[in-house]
Amino acid sequence: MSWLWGAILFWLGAWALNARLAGSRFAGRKVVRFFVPALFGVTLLVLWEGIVRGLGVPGVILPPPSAIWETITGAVPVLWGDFVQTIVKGALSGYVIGCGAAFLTAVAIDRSPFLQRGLLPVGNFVAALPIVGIAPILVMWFGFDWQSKAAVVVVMVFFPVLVNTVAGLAATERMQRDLMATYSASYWQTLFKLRLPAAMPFVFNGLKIATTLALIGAIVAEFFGSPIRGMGFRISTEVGRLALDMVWAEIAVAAVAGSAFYGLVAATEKAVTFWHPSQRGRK
Amino acid sequence: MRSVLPILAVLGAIVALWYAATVWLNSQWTYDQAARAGVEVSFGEVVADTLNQDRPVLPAPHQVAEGLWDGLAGQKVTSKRSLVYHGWVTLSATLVGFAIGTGLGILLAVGIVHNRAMDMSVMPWAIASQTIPILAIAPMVIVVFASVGLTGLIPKAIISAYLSFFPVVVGMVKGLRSPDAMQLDLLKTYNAGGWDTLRKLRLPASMPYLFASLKVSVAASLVGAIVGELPAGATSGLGARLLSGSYYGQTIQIWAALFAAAILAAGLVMIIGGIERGTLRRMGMAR
Amino acid sequence: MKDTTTTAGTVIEARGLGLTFQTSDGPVHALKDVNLTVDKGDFVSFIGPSGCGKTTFLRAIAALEHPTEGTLTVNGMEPDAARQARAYGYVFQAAGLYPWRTIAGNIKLPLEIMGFSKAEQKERVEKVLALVDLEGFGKKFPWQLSGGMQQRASIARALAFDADILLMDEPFGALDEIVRDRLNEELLKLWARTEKTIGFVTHSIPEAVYLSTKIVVMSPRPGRITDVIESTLPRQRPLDIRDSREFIEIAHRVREGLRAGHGDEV
Amino acid sequence: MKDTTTTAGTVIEARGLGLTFQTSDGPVHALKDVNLTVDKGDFVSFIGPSGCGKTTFLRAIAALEHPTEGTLTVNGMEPDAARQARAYGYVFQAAGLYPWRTIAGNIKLPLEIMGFSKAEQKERVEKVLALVDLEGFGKKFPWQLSGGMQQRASIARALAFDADILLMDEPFGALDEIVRDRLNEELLKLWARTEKTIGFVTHSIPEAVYLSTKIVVMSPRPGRITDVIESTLPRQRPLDIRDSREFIEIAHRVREGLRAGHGDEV
Amino acid sequence: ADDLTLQLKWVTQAQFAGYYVALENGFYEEEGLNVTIKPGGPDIAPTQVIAGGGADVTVEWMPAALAAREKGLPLVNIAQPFKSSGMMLTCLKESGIASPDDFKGHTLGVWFFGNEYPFLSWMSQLGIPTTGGADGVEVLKQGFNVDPLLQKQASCISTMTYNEYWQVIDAGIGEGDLVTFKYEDQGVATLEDGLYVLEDKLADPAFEDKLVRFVRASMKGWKWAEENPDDAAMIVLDNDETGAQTEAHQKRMMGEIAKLTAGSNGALDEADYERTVATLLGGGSDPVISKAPEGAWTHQITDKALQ
Ligand SMILES: Nc1ncnc2c1ncn2[C@@H]1O[C@H](COP(=O)(O)OP(=O)(O)OP(=O)(O)O)[C@@H](O)[C@H]1O
Ligand SMILES: Nc1ncnc2c1ncn2[C@@H]1O[C@H](COP(=O)(O)OP(=O)(O)OP(=O)(O)O)[C@@H](O)[C@H]1O
Ligand SMILES: Cc1ncc(C[n+]2csc(CCO)c2C)c(N)n1
Ligand SMILES: [Mg+2]
Ligand SMILES: [Mg+2]
Repeated sequence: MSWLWGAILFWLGAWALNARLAGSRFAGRKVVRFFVPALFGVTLLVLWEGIVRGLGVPGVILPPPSAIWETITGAVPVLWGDFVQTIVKGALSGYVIGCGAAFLTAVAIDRSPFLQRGLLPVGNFVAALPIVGIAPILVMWFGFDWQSKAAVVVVMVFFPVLVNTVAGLAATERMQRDLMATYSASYWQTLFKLRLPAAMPFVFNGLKIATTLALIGAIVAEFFGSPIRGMGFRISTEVGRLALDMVWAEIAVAAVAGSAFYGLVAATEKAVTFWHPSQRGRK
Repeated sequence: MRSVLPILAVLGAIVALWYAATVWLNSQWTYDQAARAGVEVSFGEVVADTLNQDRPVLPAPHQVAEGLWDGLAGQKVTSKRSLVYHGWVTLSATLVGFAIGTGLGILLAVGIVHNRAMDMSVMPWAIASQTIPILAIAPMVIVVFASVGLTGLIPKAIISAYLSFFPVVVGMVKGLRSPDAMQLDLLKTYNAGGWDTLRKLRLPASMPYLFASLKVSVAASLVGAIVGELPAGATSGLGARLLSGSYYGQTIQIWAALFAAAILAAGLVMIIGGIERGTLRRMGMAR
Repeated sequence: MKDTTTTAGTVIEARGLGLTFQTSDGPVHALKDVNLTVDKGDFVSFIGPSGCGKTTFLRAIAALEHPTEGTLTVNGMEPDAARQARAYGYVFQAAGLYPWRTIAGNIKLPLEIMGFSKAEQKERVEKVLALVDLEGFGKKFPWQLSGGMQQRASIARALAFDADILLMDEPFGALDEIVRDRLNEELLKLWARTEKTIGFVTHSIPEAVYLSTKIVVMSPRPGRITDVIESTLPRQRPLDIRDSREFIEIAHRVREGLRAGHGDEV
Repeated sequence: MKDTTTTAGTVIEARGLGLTFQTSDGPVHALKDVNLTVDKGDFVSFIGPSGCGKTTFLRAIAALEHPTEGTLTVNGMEPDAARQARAYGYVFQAAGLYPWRTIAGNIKLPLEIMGFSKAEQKERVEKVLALVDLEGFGKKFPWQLSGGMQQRASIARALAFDADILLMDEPFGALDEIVRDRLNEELLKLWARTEKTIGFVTHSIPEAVYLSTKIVVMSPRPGRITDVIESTLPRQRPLDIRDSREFIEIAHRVREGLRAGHGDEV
Repeated sequence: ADDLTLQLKWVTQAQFAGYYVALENGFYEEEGLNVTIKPGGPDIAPTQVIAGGGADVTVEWMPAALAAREKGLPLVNIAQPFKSSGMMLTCLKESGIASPDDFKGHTLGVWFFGNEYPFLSWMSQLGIPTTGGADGVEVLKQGFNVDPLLQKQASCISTMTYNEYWQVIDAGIGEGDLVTFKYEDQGVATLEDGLYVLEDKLADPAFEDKLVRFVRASMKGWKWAEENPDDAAMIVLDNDETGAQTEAHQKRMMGEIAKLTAGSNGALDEADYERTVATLLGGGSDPVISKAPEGAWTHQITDKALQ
């Protein structure tokens, strides 16, 4: 029980400190910007540890973070191999192909009103196919290895990027378009010089959402058949073996990799859409 | 209905491609079977066979349509073989999950935009939460909920909400921050509080972002509900149909369930698109 | 000049005010060593070359920018505090109407925020729409209006509620002479009736002279005040006062001040 | 008046032009029965009360709006075709700079589109930046500039490439008298040098008289042309021409025309 | 009536006919029990459900149960309705595999999720590494169905005599085109489909009594199912909420299941248990369990139930 109360006290203290820090004039500093979310995370972990130990939750239901950490440090080669298989081969390649295809489709759809009226509804439809349904089919088509995982990722990221890009391409102001009209700018010139820059805030929305979807897609697709490596394989296998510490170790790797991936895209966004009010206001 | 013709044209093209793919993907099996039986088959026989296999790699459109029609209209809607029945089970969890997820997403986004502490601490963890493969923890979630007596719709809806809140957060944070400096300054001169700024400026300005997010998130809700159905005993719902079809290699059943799910998702997206158009028109933003 | 002592009637008081923007390619000194006292009921015009800091100064008064040097008080308090007391009506240089609200909706905005009753909102909207000649356009959206009409709508928005201090950044820039004359007269009437304190940015020398009790001439980068001209014209000003000798003299002094300021730069 | 026959030098020709906007609460007649002929090398000013259709007319010439009645030809062709021939430089009533481009980048935009070489782009940007007194601001982003500076940047953008027809919608609205005078002079020089045809919306009667060969006075809703005044001033115009008798007479006629137009409405 | 929840290892099918029969024919009710049967699925680890308190009794394979026991979840076998194992490896004849010696260099489909233990033990007894290469076998995590074999992504796949094997046949591949290796025949059979409960709860006499009645009724169900396979299959079909099962398949499955339950009265045969443990301990470098478990089974319930 003391574990539980300790954790709760820690939580309250950390929250107060965070609120103070975020409100303070140091809030803009790099250290603080790193420290605040880190402390929040540590708080979550302490709460978790406290609850698991305090309430005596069995390790086969939910292992404490300390046990997970031990597993991580003890199984680095396995985790690394899984990471390469699932994230580098499956998720990343699928992400690049899927986002690229969605982006090009959006531009193509936008180019032709005919396609826009014809393809968009059908595109919505195709892209709304649930992953659990397509994964087995794609595994059947593309084989067990990472290619089928990449294909699942392609299908998963396609829709968010498509929808956001189409919305973004429509997000120009009248005067901005009129200006291009007075130059008699060609379609492509208008696209590259006006509509794509103006669409970027939307496009990055899609790209950000797609980062996490790519990870989920690659991992989940492995549930439906895989070689005997990969994060999804490990997770599904180890759940059956009740090795939940290993399951959570994989999840931790996924979370760290996913956050890093997201952070990368967010940093790119910041560089590309520096002019947008949502970025300009914040230093 | 100006859009009927384009849709039909696109559909026609897809169906044609699909038939071609059906022949191509299924022919291997036909040839293998012929080889096992030791007979020669002509190309015409191959085509005929590939379009009517029981366990095709890719079922032909008419097979899927048949399966779909049988599932939708061929059964009493209360029957366990009816896709309407399973679709409804999934839809109800989807809608509840979508409502929870959207509400939560908007609340989080508002918190993030208005409160620095939340901005700095919550966002990174919201992101991390989405990298957890839900299908992996869904069984545990279901087990935990079941142990406190929650079963049926709610655990599924929660998994669905978990998948759907994130697109809303990302889109709304951006949307709520999209008003430009002058628009914000105007309210400052009125000394408008956070609540007024939200209501009168940030929310209306975020509408285009919100709707783009909602479309993504409703599709995610559906996926969540289906994923949630698998570990819940996979007894009813489109997820269960997909899974059992998959388990027994009944490709046609999978595709029929898949299409039912996609029709559902497309319908939901279209409804949101309709609301979007209406709202934007009322706001004078429609073009 | 009376800007050394603070009287009870002082509304705006700047002492050694400076404001520097930090940009990626170095600091921009927008305002430097600005000293000014504005009394209650004053009508102060700011005039100066483009980019000299007029907008920045008005924004600082309204607590939209924060000075990096010196002190600035409004009604004896920090501008921030004055803003919290809802002391300001502000007309921005660009109309800045919310695109999702109709014209009437835009004018209603401050009224909603300040909690006026529905009935009063309606009444006031009607009144100010008439004041700026936009009757019948209440239901249109901003993009359905011409540039000048948008600007008038934004003036109406600032007039709809009774702020003690009106800050107007080139409100009549996009209006034709005749409408402008009419609005000038209306503004003077309003000012005379309500004893508001008005800060007014303009590029038109006659307009500045016609309207103001005090004309502040500024010079560019870093923005400084080069002259403060107290008008000797009576408070009651018919339009034809503009042909009077006094008027022309003041206008001349303003023009000289401006020219001198420009000399630095151009 | 010479608007009955079309000469070889005719650039813009409107016959019975009408333009109606369909809005949710009924049609808005922005232009009605407009007849006008503009010859090559003309400098035409449009003046008229706010909301009378000046912008709409300019937009129709640039093929940004499509007339609902009558005919409009530019260089003997449809406005659309003329636009495709890149006949226009247009300065909008609001600056409309792209926020993701620097000032220099914004000015470069039309040059990129029209395929100027890199070296020439650079050279032209420098030249027009100097013309509008914005040297040294090329690397700033639009939101870092004052309102008047943004407007000057947008003028620079329209001047950077050599369009035969310059359409300017209140380009100098947000500028102070002195900068305005300077830019007026520059514009006249440019016009004299290049024989461009210029359509120019302004609210300043002196400005219209000083610049134009032809002054078009419009009256409000539905926008009609009430007077077309051919200027008798010489093409060479020193600033002090504004004190000449002829100048004052023309200005008077314009003012009368405006007042008459206003009478209808206010 | 006393409430009791049973977690199945897999989806509703004739594999669990005995329990559904007992439920439908009122055998549980006669014993004063109110039994809830929870179907399983590919995502459900029965061991985890019981650890989380989601069920009182679970149907599980012994390797998984013993592995869970070693992980700290004290499962105890209280009854063993299945006498023999139905697991086998089914290969395409055209792949050239005729005996276990031919496996090397081939790709084999294996179920994981706790079902991989028998396979791993077998391979280590054969001395074949499962890491691929010319000297080993390439292992695929097999999904839900028999597609890997039909699509020739694997030379052999895991099948159950009562289920997946017939799906291969139904797909149109003749029995003559297939080569099968039953684990039973290879001497590496492990016990399947036993009933397991948590050890500490056994000490509670009330719970023990419930279990006794439950096992008695369940075995009655099983024996009824063995005698009336077609009716039993129909009962299963009625209980399938997904509506995906077909009558023909379930009837045939019931027929095969009856062969596996035939030799059992419900009580665990200690020799079978020892053989299972020996197989699992022989897992080579990475054995499934590292030492012989203690207290992993009991006759406490069956002794009372079967009197
Ligand atoms: N946000 C900003 N960041 C950087 N520099 C700025 C910013 N806002 C204004 N400036 C600079 O400050 C100076 C003064 O600008 P300000 O807008 O006050 O001029 P102004 O007198 O209102 O001019 P105008 O008559 O053209 O509107 C200008 O040089 C401008 O470039
Ligand atoms: N897109 C539109 N939809 C509906 N009405 C419009 C639209 N654009 C302009 N109008 C209407 O057409 C009329 C003429 O507008 P226009 O912009 O041409 O005026 P203007 O002469 O340029 O005025 P200002 O001097 O104020 O800029 C106005 O009454 C305006 O409300
Ligand atoms: C993903 C997946 N994991 C395990 C099994 C194996 N399995 C669990 S219960 C059971 C009895 C036969 O129906 C079998 C074979 C599978 N089929 N699919
Ligand atoms: Mg300004
Ligand atoms: Mg206009």
